[in-house]
Amino acid sequence: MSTLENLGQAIEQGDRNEAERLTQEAIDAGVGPQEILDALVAAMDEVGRRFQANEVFVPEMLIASRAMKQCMARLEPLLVEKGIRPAFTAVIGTVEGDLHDIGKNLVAMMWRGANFNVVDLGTNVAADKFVAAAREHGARVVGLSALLTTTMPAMKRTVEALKADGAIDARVVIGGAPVTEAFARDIGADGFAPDAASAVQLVRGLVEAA
Amino acid sequence: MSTLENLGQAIEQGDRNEAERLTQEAIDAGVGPQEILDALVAAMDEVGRRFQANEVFVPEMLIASRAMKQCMARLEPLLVEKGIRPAFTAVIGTVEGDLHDIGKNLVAMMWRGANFNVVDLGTNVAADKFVAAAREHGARVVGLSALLTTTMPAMKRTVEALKADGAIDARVVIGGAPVTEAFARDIGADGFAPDAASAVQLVRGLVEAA
Amino acid sequence: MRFRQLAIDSPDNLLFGTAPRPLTTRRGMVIGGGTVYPEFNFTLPDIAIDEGSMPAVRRQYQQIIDDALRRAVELEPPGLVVEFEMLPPMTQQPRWGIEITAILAEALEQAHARHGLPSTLRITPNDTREFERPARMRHGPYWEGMRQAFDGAAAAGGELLSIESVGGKEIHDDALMAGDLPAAIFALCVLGTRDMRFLWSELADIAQARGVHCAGDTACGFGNTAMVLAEQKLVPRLFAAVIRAVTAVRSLVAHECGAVGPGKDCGYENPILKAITGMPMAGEGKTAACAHASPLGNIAAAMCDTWSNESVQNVKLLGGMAPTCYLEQLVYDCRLFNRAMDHGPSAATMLRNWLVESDSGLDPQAYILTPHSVVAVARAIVAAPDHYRAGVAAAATAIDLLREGHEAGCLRIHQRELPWLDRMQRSIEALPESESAFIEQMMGEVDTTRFNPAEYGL
Amino acid sequence: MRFRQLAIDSPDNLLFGTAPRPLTTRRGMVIGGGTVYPEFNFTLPDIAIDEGSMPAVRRQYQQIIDDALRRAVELEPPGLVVEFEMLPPMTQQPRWGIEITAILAEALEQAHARHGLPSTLRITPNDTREFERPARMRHGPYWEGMRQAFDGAAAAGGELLSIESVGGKEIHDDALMAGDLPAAIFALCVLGTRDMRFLWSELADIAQARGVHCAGDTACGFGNTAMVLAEQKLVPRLFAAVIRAVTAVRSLVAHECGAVGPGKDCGYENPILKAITGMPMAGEGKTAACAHASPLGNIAAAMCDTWSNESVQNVKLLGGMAPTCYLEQLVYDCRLFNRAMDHGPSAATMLRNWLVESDSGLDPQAYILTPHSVVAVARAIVAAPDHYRAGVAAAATAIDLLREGHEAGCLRIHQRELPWLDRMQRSIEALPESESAFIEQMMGEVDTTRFNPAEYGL
Ligand code: B12
Ligand code: B12
Ligand code: SF4
Ligand code: SF4
Ligand SMILES: [Zn+2]
Ligand SMILES: [Zn+2]
Ligand SMILES: [Zn+2]
Repeated sequence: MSTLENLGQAIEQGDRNEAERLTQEAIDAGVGPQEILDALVAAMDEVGRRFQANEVFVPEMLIASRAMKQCMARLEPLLVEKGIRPAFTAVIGTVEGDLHDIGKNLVAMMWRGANFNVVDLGTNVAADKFVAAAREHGARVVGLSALLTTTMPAMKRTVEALKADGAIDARVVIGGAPVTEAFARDIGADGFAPDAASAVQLVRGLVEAA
Repeated sequence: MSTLENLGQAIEQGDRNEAERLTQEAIDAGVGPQEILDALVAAMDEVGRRFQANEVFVPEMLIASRAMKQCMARLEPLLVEKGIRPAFTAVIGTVEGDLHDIGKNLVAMMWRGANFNVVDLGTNVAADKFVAAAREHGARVVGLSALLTTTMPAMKRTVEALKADGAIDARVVIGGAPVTEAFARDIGADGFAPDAASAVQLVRGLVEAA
Repeated sequence: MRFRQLAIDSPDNLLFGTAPRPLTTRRGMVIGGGTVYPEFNFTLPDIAIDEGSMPAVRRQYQQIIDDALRRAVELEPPGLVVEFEMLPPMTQQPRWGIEITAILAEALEQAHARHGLPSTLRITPNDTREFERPARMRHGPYWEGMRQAFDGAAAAGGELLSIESVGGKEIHDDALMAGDLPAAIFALCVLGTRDMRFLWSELADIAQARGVHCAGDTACGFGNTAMVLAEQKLVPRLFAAVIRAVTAVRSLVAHECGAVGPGKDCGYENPILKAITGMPMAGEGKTAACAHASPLGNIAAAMCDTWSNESVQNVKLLGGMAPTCYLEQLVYDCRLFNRAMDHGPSAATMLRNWLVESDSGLDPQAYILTPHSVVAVARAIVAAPDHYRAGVAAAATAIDLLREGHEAGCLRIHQRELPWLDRMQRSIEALPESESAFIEQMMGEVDTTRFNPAEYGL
Repeated sequence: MRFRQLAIDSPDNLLFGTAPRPLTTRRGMVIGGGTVYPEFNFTLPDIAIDEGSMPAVRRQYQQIIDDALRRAVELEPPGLVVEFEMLPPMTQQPRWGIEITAILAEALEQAHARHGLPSTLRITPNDTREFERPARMRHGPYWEGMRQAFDGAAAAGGELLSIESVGGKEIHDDALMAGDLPAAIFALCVLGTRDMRFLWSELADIAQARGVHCAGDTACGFGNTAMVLAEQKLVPRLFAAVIRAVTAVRSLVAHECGAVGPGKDCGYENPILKAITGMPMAGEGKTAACAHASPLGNIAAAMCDTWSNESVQNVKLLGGMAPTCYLEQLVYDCRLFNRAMDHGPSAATMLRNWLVESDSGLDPQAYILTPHSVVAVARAIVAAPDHYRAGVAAAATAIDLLREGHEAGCLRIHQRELPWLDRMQRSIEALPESESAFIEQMMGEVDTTRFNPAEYGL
């Protein structure tokens, strides 16, 4: 097995020290940073697949993503050097009045695993904060989470505010237990995903289509 | 007790032969037809009140309304002679695709008891039939009934068709188990009533306000 | 009258999950063989059904069944009956009804293949014949559509054929509003039974040709209409209770023509049919509150073999889509019934008794469904020489039972309703002996513009 | 640790509707006195809550309660518990919550005066303190709003005070995602218990001043979050089961501070509290499927004293508004429990056993709620010297019970989960004896930016 294959396996198993070691080994062997990055993302995709197939639990996914984070710390300087940057930036948060964040955190974790640059605004985020962050970071994607039927209107307000701002060119995707595909259409969002794993596919699809 | 009081009581008890006799007695005694009519309507209002208060069942209400019908047959020629006509005409029917009519029939019965001239189009009535009937009879009120969620859109179409026709000046009221106040507002209907007894009050209110 | 004696002649032997003539389905479920199965029902939310909306309609059904089966696999019921009750346009355009049947059948097939979940699909096309008034009951485009819907849906994976047929209803609706028991008997036991015989003979042919089962009908448009009206305080509960007893005569005809059960969920007369035929029956009660209130929430479970939620729209509740929420409730209800059965018949009978006692003293309609009442009404029916007299006998027996129950202090009757016992009794005591005399009399009383006697073979 | 021995020390005596220390309400309901009461819950459909929408919000609640009480009067439950679980803006603007409390209280009063329907109102303001992060737990505008909401709602007719408090959750959420049992024990039994002591002492003062009862809390944000995550297959069911046992230590503190029950519906740890305190408890299971799926549909009823539907939006189903449909289901469920009780304790115990057996073998979370497990965990808790060690003991006992159950073939555990038994056991065996050492250790491991130790009296 090649170093990159071993690296992928270490990520999948959440063995962060081994993963870090292998990352360094690959760097030292002169493997290009983009190639290493691809291996990491592929491994996280595999973890995501297993997760979606109910083969692993969140705790396992969490340690895989922590392992990836540790590798990325090693890789980052080289990526910067080569001018390789994350494909794009995604801003995410739970809308105003709503404190539920477990689902949102999972989505953020999966997005990071897919190597999107994720800016997490936390919970109870007002529409203007989303707008400001989307502008500031030049976000290509904004993700809104809501778990309360009573905060779904805040979701609508936020989508409207984002769409009304000419300086923002982002796809707005939404999710959370009470949210449906139909609601997403109704409020003018660009997409909806029922769970964190499909949230990755959703965003990849939208950004590629754009 | 006066003849009219007795007449009212006969109606309330659904004693149609006695009611008819008393109607004739009042006519013979020179009581004005409007006055007799008022007594009949007041009695039916009382029946409606008892019905709403769950003091009588539909079968009892039915025989009261049959008794009133029998009296009206006697009274009609005199009313025509004096140029006294029902306050206004109401067209009612169940919308296209829907065959439920028990509720609609009850509403029609109560409206007749309130001395509206009721044109009952039956069930499965297409929008254009409602429009044609409303025009033909110069209806001031059109009542739509729907019991299926799948025929509620037909209700919307019918309201739109009625409102779009400049020759029609009718209040459109709707009802049926799946219909709500909010739905009525949404589709531009003028009123909603949850049951037959309140359908009378609703229409009286709307027509007086007009 | 094909059934001349009772298959279950003691109230003690009337029990949920247990029928002397159980039905085995393709995937090996044995309905009435010692297990109560959940029977899952669902319908569309507000959405028109036409050519343009059909893609959305298909997505709705796909989503309903996928979501529910995902949860069913987790909850592991011993088996699942899924009912697809069509909506009228799907019978009028049979290919729509057939397409959706195929979607559901395919999903059930997958769940069985992948997860071993046994299931069967009941298909219930609509009785659309009443779209024409007076209706043509035995020919014309509506009837043709119904035939095609049954045939095509049976070919597409429907295993149990059912319908909520409405022959006689055009007269029965008025009878209900007028509180007229003889007219109701005419509608149910003269018109209704004749239409049932025609209809279910046709369905038996289709079932045979397609290798599927005729399951059964329901007097929904009659008995449940009466129940809903009673619940809304529009007609007396006593009247609705007597109507319920009479409806059994009409629903029975399906089984006289070859239906093998389970009779349809909303047929609250099903326990009477079970006593007569020994076939398994569906039931619905508290867990069908999504579809209608009833005074029969627990007692309806006492003798059922499948347990249904009748119908719920595909709307989102906090816990998930409403159909899936209701599926979960059904599964837990059935777990309880089946648990008690695991402890043997006397344990199960204790649970049955509590279910019965829960409701029977509070409402005449519930009282008519106690095992004791059920067997009494069933016995009166099988002892009668023809459907007409079976109807009168069922009514008379019901009136007697209600009177006795009230006098014994086992049944509470509202003061305002009490006079109806005598009123109903008088109205049937005055009826003639022979059916032909009865028909002649009723043809002079009911509104004969509403139906075409020839369409009923009269 | 106020409770040093069990009020119910035999599994045989843990039974629905029956508590050694029942609670009598103003209108004479005796909760835990031999009757299971329906506990009715509801919430708004999609609608924002602000000054502009408040008239519509009020109409919604008025409509919900009027419609449900109309049906309740018809169904005649022996009594009705109504829970008003506020939505956060109603606690932040306490006058809104208080206004709606008054609407509900008035409707209950009318139903009692006119129709003799006994009822009591549970009010559940929100724990809004977490709107600030790190939260100020003991002062500041959020805490002030909560105090006012409790006080005002108690004055406006709320008789039972409850809350789903969240102290410690900021750490517990991460612990759940990481499957970290020691961190969960720290969140529940160090932070959580300290916050509970503060909070419930304050509520006890309010209750005393207003002449109402402290009813109880729930570890909803902990145990039910774990359950929902397990149901979504995000964390192992075994882990959620052990968390459930530990949550009892935290929820118990309400009763240490004077709460007299019924503990709140969604506290699935309630049977453990009932065994310890002898106080009546609420429960929710299958008939709360509208709010969330669970593996506890029947077993949750086995020991409850009120039976709840947790929460359902005011949307229209075919049978009527969803809250009223669910009320009907609750009433019928309770009729069954109460019927069995009418036949004496051994009959009731049979029903209890079927409810338990229905679920206990299929899921570790259910297994932890068998009467046998409940008493074992309860005993471990009261034997411990402090909350920290009670938490460890509850976890250790739960792990033992699960292992034994699995080995005895009474409990099915998914292959993929089995390693978690050892993993969890190892993680707690390594823990220090004393609370102070534990605190020191954990402060080095958890994310201490998330909370302010002083706010927990640390
Ligand atoms: C855990 C929980 C809590 C915890 C929150 C902990 C936390 N840190 O988040 C606590 C206890 C604090 C809590 C509080 C409250 N809650 Co809460 N809560 C829940 C519960 C049980 C689970 C939510 C959850 O975490 N699920 C697990 C995650 C993984 O799933 P998820 O959130 O759906 O996310 C997934 C997808 O939806 C999607 N997704 C999510 N976000 C996004 C975003 C994007 C962009 C995309 C693409 C996808 C996506 O991907 C995720 C991963 O697969 C739900 C019940 C339920 N079944 O949902 C109730 C629930 C949401 N809560 C409810 C209520 C009422 C409340 C309270 C108001 C209670 C109260 N009266 O105090 C408060 C409100 C606090 C506030 N202002 O927000 C109700 C909502 C009712 C309503 N009318 O809307 C629910 C539905 C419970 C119920 N059945 O009644 N709650
Ligand atoms: C009786 C009944 C029938 C009878 C109809 C008899 C008849 N002649 O009307 C029969 C058996 C034929 C029938 C057939 C069907 N039905 Co149907 N039926 C009912 C039932 C049980 C009662 C309706 C009723 O008569 N109520 C009594 C009357 C007095 O109440 P009401 O109609 O609500 O009317 C009152 C008020 O609403 C108001 N009102 C009514 N109209 C109007 C109009 C105006 C202007 C105003 C102001 C007020 C007003 O005042 C009335 C008096 O107080 C309901 C269940 C229910 N709870 O509503 C299902 C119900 C409506 N039927 C239903 C279904 C599905 C059907 C069928 C499609 C079944 C099938 N699969 O074949 C067919 C459809 C036929 C068709 N194309 O229409 C579903 C609808 C589901 C959905 N998705 O929408 C329901 C809700 C049953 C259920 N729970 O699933 N049905
Ligand atoms: S009332 Fe219920 S069961 Fe009866 S036809 Fe109508 S839908 Fe079907
Ligand atoms: S999950 Fe249920 S019970 Fe728990 S806080 Fe949330 S709403 Fe309340
Ligand atoms: Zn039906
Ligand atoms: Zn059905
Ligand atoms: Zn709760």
